[in-house]
Amino acid sequence: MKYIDEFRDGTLAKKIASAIKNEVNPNRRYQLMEFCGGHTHAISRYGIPDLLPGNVRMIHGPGCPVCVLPVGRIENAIRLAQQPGVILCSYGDMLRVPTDHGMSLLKIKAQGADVRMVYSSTDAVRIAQENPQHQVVFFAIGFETTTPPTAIAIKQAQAMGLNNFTVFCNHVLTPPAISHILQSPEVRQLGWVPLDGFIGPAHVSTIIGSHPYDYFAEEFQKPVVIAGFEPLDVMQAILMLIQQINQGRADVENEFTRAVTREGNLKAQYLVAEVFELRRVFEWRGLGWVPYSALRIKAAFADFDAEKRFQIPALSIADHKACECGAILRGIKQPQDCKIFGTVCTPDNPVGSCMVSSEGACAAHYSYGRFRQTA
Amino acid sequence: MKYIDEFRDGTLAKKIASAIKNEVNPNRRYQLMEFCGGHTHAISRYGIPDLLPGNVRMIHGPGCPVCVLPVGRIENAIRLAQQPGVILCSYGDMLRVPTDHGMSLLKIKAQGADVRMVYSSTDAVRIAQENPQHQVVFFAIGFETTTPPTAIAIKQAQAMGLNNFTVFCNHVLTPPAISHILQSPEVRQLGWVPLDGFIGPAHVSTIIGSHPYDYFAEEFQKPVVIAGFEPLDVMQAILMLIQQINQGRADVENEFTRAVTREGNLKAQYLVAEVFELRRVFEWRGLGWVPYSALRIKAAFADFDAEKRFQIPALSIADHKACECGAILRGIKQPQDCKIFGTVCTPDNPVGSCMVSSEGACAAHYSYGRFRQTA
Amino acid sequence: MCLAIPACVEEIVSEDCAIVNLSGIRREVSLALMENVEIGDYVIVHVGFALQKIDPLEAQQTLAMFAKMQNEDDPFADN
Amino acid sequence: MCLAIPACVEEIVSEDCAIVNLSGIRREVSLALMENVEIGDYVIVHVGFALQKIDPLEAQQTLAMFAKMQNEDDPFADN
Amino acid sequence: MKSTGKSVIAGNAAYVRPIDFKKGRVEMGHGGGGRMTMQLIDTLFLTAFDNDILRQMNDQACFSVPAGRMVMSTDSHVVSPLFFPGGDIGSLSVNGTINDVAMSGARPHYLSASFILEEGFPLSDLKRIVESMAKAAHSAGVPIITGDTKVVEKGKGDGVFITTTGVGSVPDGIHISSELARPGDKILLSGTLGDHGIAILSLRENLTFHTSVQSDTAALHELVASMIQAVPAIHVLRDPTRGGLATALNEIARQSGVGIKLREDKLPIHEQVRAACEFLGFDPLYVANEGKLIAICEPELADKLLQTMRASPLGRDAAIIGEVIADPHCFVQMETIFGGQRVVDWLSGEQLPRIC
Amino acid sequence: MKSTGKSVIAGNAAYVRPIDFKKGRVEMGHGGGGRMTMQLIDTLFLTAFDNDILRQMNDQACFSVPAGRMVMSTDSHVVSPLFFPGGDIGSLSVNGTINDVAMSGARPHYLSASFILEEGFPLSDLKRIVESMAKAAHSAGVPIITGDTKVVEKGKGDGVFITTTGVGSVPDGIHISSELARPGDKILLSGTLGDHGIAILSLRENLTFHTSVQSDTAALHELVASMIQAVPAIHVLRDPTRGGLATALNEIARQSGVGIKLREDKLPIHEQVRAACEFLGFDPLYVANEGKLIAICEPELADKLLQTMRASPLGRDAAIIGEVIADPHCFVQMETIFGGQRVVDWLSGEQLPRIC
Ligand code: SF4
Ligand code: SF4
Ligand SMILES: [Mg+2]
Ligand SMILES: [Mg+2]
Ligand SMILES: [Mg+2]
Ligand SMILES: [Mg+2]
Ligand SMILES: [Mg+2]
Ligand SMILES: [Mg+2]
Ligand SMILES: [Mg+2]
Ligand SMILES: [Mg+2]
Ligand SMILES: [Mg+2]
Ligand SMILES: [Mg+2]
Repeated sequence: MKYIDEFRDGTLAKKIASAIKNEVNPNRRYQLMEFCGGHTHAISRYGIPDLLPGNVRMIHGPGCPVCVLPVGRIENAIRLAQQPGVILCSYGDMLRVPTDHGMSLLKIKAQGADVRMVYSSTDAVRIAQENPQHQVVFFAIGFETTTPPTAIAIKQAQAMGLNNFTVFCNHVLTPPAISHILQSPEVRQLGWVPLDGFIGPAHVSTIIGSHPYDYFAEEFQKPVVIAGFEPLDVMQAILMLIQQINQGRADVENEFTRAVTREGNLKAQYLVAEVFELRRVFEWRGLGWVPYSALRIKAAFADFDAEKRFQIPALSIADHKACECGAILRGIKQPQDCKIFGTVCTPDNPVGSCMVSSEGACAAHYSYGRFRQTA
Repeated sequence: MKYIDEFRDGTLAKKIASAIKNEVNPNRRYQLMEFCGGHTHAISRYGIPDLLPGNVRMIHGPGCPVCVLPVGRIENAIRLAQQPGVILCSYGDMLRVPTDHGMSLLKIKAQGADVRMVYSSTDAVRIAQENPQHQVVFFAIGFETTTPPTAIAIKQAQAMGLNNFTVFCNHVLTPPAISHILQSPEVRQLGWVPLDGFIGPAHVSTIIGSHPYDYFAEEFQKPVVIAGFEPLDVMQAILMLIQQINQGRADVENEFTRAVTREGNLKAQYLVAEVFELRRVFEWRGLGWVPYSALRIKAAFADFDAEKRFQIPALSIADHKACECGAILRGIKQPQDCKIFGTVCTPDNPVGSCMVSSEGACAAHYSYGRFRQTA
Repeated sequence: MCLAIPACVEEIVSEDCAIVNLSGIRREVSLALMENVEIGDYVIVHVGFALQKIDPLEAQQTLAMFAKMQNEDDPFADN
Repeated sequence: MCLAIPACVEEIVSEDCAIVNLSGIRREVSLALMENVEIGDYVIVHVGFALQKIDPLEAQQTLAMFAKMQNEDDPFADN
Repeated sequence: MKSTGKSVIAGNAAYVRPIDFKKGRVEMGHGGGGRMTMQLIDTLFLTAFDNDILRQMNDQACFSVPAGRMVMSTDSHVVSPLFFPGGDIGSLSVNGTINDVAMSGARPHYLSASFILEEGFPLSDLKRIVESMAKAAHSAGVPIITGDTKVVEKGKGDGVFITTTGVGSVPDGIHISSELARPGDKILLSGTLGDHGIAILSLRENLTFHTSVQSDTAALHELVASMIQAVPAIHVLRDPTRGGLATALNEIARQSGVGIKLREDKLPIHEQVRAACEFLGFDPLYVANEGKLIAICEPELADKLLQTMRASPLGRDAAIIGEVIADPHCFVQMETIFGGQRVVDWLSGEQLPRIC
Repeated sequence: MKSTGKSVIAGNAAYVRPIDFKKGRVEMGHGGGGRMTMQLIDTLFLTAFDNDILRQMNDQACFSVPAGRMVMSTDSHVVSPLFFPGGDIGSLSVNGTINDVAMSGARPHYLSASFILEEGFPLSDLKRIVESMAKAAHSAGVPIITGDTKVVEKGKGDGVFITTTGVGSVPDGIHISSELARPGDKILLSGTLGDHGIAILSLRENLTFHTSVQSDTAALHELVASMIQAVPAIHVLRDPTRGGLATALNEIARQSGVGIKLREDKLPIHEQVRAACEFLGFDPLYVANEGKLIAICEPELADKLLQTMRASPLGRDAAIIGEVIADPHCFVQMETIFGGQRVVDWLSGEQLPRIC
């Protein structure tokens, strides 16, 4: 697999690991956050922690759109799907995510709701075409990467004159979430930001480009390295971050130059700007309310907005009391610090956002790294 | 089972059999037609032929509404049921009846058509109520016995204001069919009517009473005995017919006095007259076109007439060339005289009307009496 | 043809509806085609409708007619 | 997050549609978010859409950077 | 092969939330093979069916057998409704296969059970069914030693289908087979006809009638054991299930190349079954039984066999219902209560309720 | 018990119109037990599966066994689509159960097959499936000796479900069970991972991708026979079917109370399977196989076993993929191609295609 296998070479990994080992200052800690679930996945999947010196710690960020979707929005989707005549379409990842009372799209499907897994936003448009007597709602989730395809679907439906297709929009934005973590009261309470640098998103950045990260580097004086999702990319980004930290720099660097430019994909950006606009504030599971962190459908496309057609109520459902996701996402705590980790909260029955998908910090630890704790 | 078991007493049967034996004139033949499938059933089911003298022969008449329904009407029903959105309801008996190309309601149900078996006409009305988005068609068949319940269903649907319920009316009448047999060219060609007497319908007569049979007795000088469907009723009717024949009488007698009066059920008759009117002519499978032998829905109830709503075409599909049903129904031939009896034409794959239900002459012989032929 | 069974009216549920009993099998039937049905009557039931009452006297007479034959006939004659 | 895979454009079906190939697995992808895609290009595919082309030169340079480390580092130092 | 005795999720499976057997429903994941499947097997199937062989938890069960003849029989159970007077699909699936094994004269030893569950099926119903199976297997003394669970999407199943397979061993000297009926043999029936079919039909939509008839579902292997002890030379045993007595006898006639003559007046039938058949236009000869058997033996042994059957509670109403005759056409005939004759033919398609 | 050799409708069944296997469809009557059922069994199942024991046509099959240990295994097959590259539900249902029997070291002797057909299912497809089963059973030398056919109403099934049950006997001295893995043992895999699962997925609606990967469905009993001949002391055999290698190893770890350490670089995986998994967000460790086996034995015997496996066409790509370790938590771990470690956990629910 070209452009994949070369970036998974175990021999090269050991070389970069040596370089990291040579580079680290044994007298300090390096707390590096990978924002994206994709990076978390690579780190867990390839056992990267075992290749890092003990004083380099990876903090798993909130970059999994399924994990951060607030329970109230899932509850909304469930109620939508339970309306007679509604076909609710969503990506496979969403189907299993439970609400606070253990419901999920998969469970209501088992009870008879018409919930369909799609692989692409345009599959949902096709389903609407094929089922003119049903209301087809596309439960759209995802970061900047996944938003342009939703825009395309809405424009397709408009072009076709479909009056039975709407989108329940839950697209969220990466940069405001990173800002929010850095500015959070918890972090401020500690008096220091426990994060020394960021690995920036890979595929999000193919769309938005590298320039939006300049702000963090400047404002918070934290280095950012945009990196691909292959494990060598991650290793290299870690090395580059440690180098910046050691040199006292706080620049935005791009390891993923093979796919990320400074400007990103302008065609996609225009499309998104045409169809969507910023929400003033949006709730993130684990982070709470984050200003200007999500998109909604513009008035010009209101006919395709499920929130308008179905008058979806705002539901805010509090996280579980014991859940430590907020602190974990900010690098203050680790999964095993949570009282219910691995007992009440497991991948089969996730309680908090970090356990929802295998890219969440708690789930990754449970599914891939748990043996380290017991060993 | 009161009023049932007493009329199935084997000991009494032997007594009546003796009486018949004593009564018959050994020098002549007695060819008696039971018009009704109910009588045919009793005769076959209880092995009555074994209790009769050799010169008393029972001719099985066309009195099974399923058997006599022309193939074109079944084809109509099949096409109706295959229309999207249509639910076709019918009695269990109808489901298996094949068309000339081997289709049946059961087979198209297997292919996905929504065909429902009902036990009562009012079940079809309930199904229409429960499925407002579907057109529910009740495929109504039957003689005078089954017609009043259809009238009730139409009046119920009218009272409820149902606009998705219609009846595909195929109700037929007994007396014109009997006349037709007696007047048929085949019979006239022979120069003699090969029928010496009739056993008159049991349950048809509970509705229409005994008086409609007076005509035959007078016009054709053939005795008629209205008899119940239990085997002792049949035995007794046979005895009564033989007595009339021997005495040269041609009266209408009533063996089924416990349920049949001269007038019949007037309430039911009024209902039928309110909802239905005579068709000028109607096709009977095995008999051909029989004048004034069937009912259609009156204009006042046109909203409930499937023939109107769905513009059902008249289809006349010829019987199989080899089929001898016409001659069998007139007493001229016997099932085993048909070249394809028991080989091409069997109860599993009926070709002619007499093989369609177990009450048909050929099916009764195949299913109940065949051993006599091979023994 | 016209499968119909005599059953005993056990309960009148409404003007047009009764419960009949046949040897322990109980079913709802419509009385829409009948008049003056009472509990204890036997009615002939077809496709869920009562068609006609059974006249117990007539039934008895018919059975008596069958029984009469026993006397007219030599029971050993046909064996 | 944002599962996306580089695959080679094998066939351009229409303005907005291409067939890509990843080690023998062939799929249709939408080109609606792309411009100037040509056969032989590698594109990053996400939910059935091509998001961005892979720059082969940049890829080569990144790999070269990894390889360089080999030289800087004593391969036996970390064992 | 010793059992480890483990029957709860141990080791690396860690904590999982207990299955909600009150309100929970079958999900696709219960058939996915992962932790959910394991949990369902552990907490439901293993717990209910518990025995040493099952606890091996391999994909196959291992047991010791003596040399000799074994039999194997399988049946899929698709009954609707799943719960009915006198039983449910669970007890039916156990008894049905035990009986098919026993009809060779074999002593049934073990059962396998394979479940096809429809997504959305209430776990409470599943639990009830599994416990009913466990009870039936336990009271029959025939353990369920291996099994399988699959889940199909909603709308692609019907709640639950259960396929059971049984193995058993035939005692030395016993040769029972449907091809061994010989002219002159007597035909015995262990009890009343049609109870199961009528109990099921009484619950069908549109046909609702009230009856106190219960399904006769029962395991007949003990009855069979007593019968072959008394009369080892039984020629044929067969349980007249789907298609009823008529079908079973036609099969026997065909296989043995003989005719059969029944006596209608000897047929044991519940009054309510007869009445229900009158209402529906059914012939009780074709209605299903689930706890009855047909036995065929030489005439000299028939009375002894009858007495043995009657001595058992499951053969209380046993009767000699007819005899085997020579007939190249292999007709099953019946002498009616009138003394007339009729054919009792193969069923055409399914029996459907008739109005005429 | 000798066979009468009859395989066409004889005797009183008389003439029936031949079944239309071109355009015909399954009807309820095919499951009614009457003449239609008999005709379907005669002209399709008996003809395709033809063997002496089946031809007994009793509700059970009788065969002779030597004294010893027998195994029994059952599986319901509900695969969708029914036909896929490399096989179909028919061959799958035969091979799958043969394999489960063989995983005890047993030689499979006989199969039963029970069909649940959906009303309206094309008889041409049924015929194709049955003939595929017959071919698979014949080439494996494991006859189908008894069966059952049920028909469910349209919308209450999914074309056809097939439950097969197999019996076999374990050679003396062979003791293979999933609880016998011991620390230090080597873990062998007979070939590439995930071929079956990916072949199936490639046909699923919405996921359509083109691949030349075929299902690996195959009967492994001959491979097993050669393996136990070479290394009678094999500890564990298991076929990693539903839930894939990860699930099978977790089960073994749990049952044996041990840990397992895999070497990612040793895992044989087809390039296209890897690529399809990348597209779908799947982990090939959890993808189903239908013609692969895991073997576990003492380290000293591993090379001999590997050579034996590689000598067989079905073990051509065999590899030693890891070893058993002591671990009270029964973790399955993997050393990645990076040299890092990860847990290979139980699957949560089903694997679903991911976008993130
Ligand atoms: S273990 Fe669960 S509840 Fe605890 S912090 Fe992690 S996700 Fe939140
Ligand atoms: S056997 Fe068939 S074709 Fe011949 S007369 Fe009878 S019904 Fe007609
Ligand atoms: Mg069986
Ligand atoms: Mg059975
Ligand atoms: Mg299994
Ligand atoms: Mg269903
Ligand atoms: Mg049986
Ligand atoms: Mg199995
Ligand atoms: Mg298996
Ligand atoms: Mg069976
Ligand atoms: Mg279906
Ligand atoms: Mg297995």
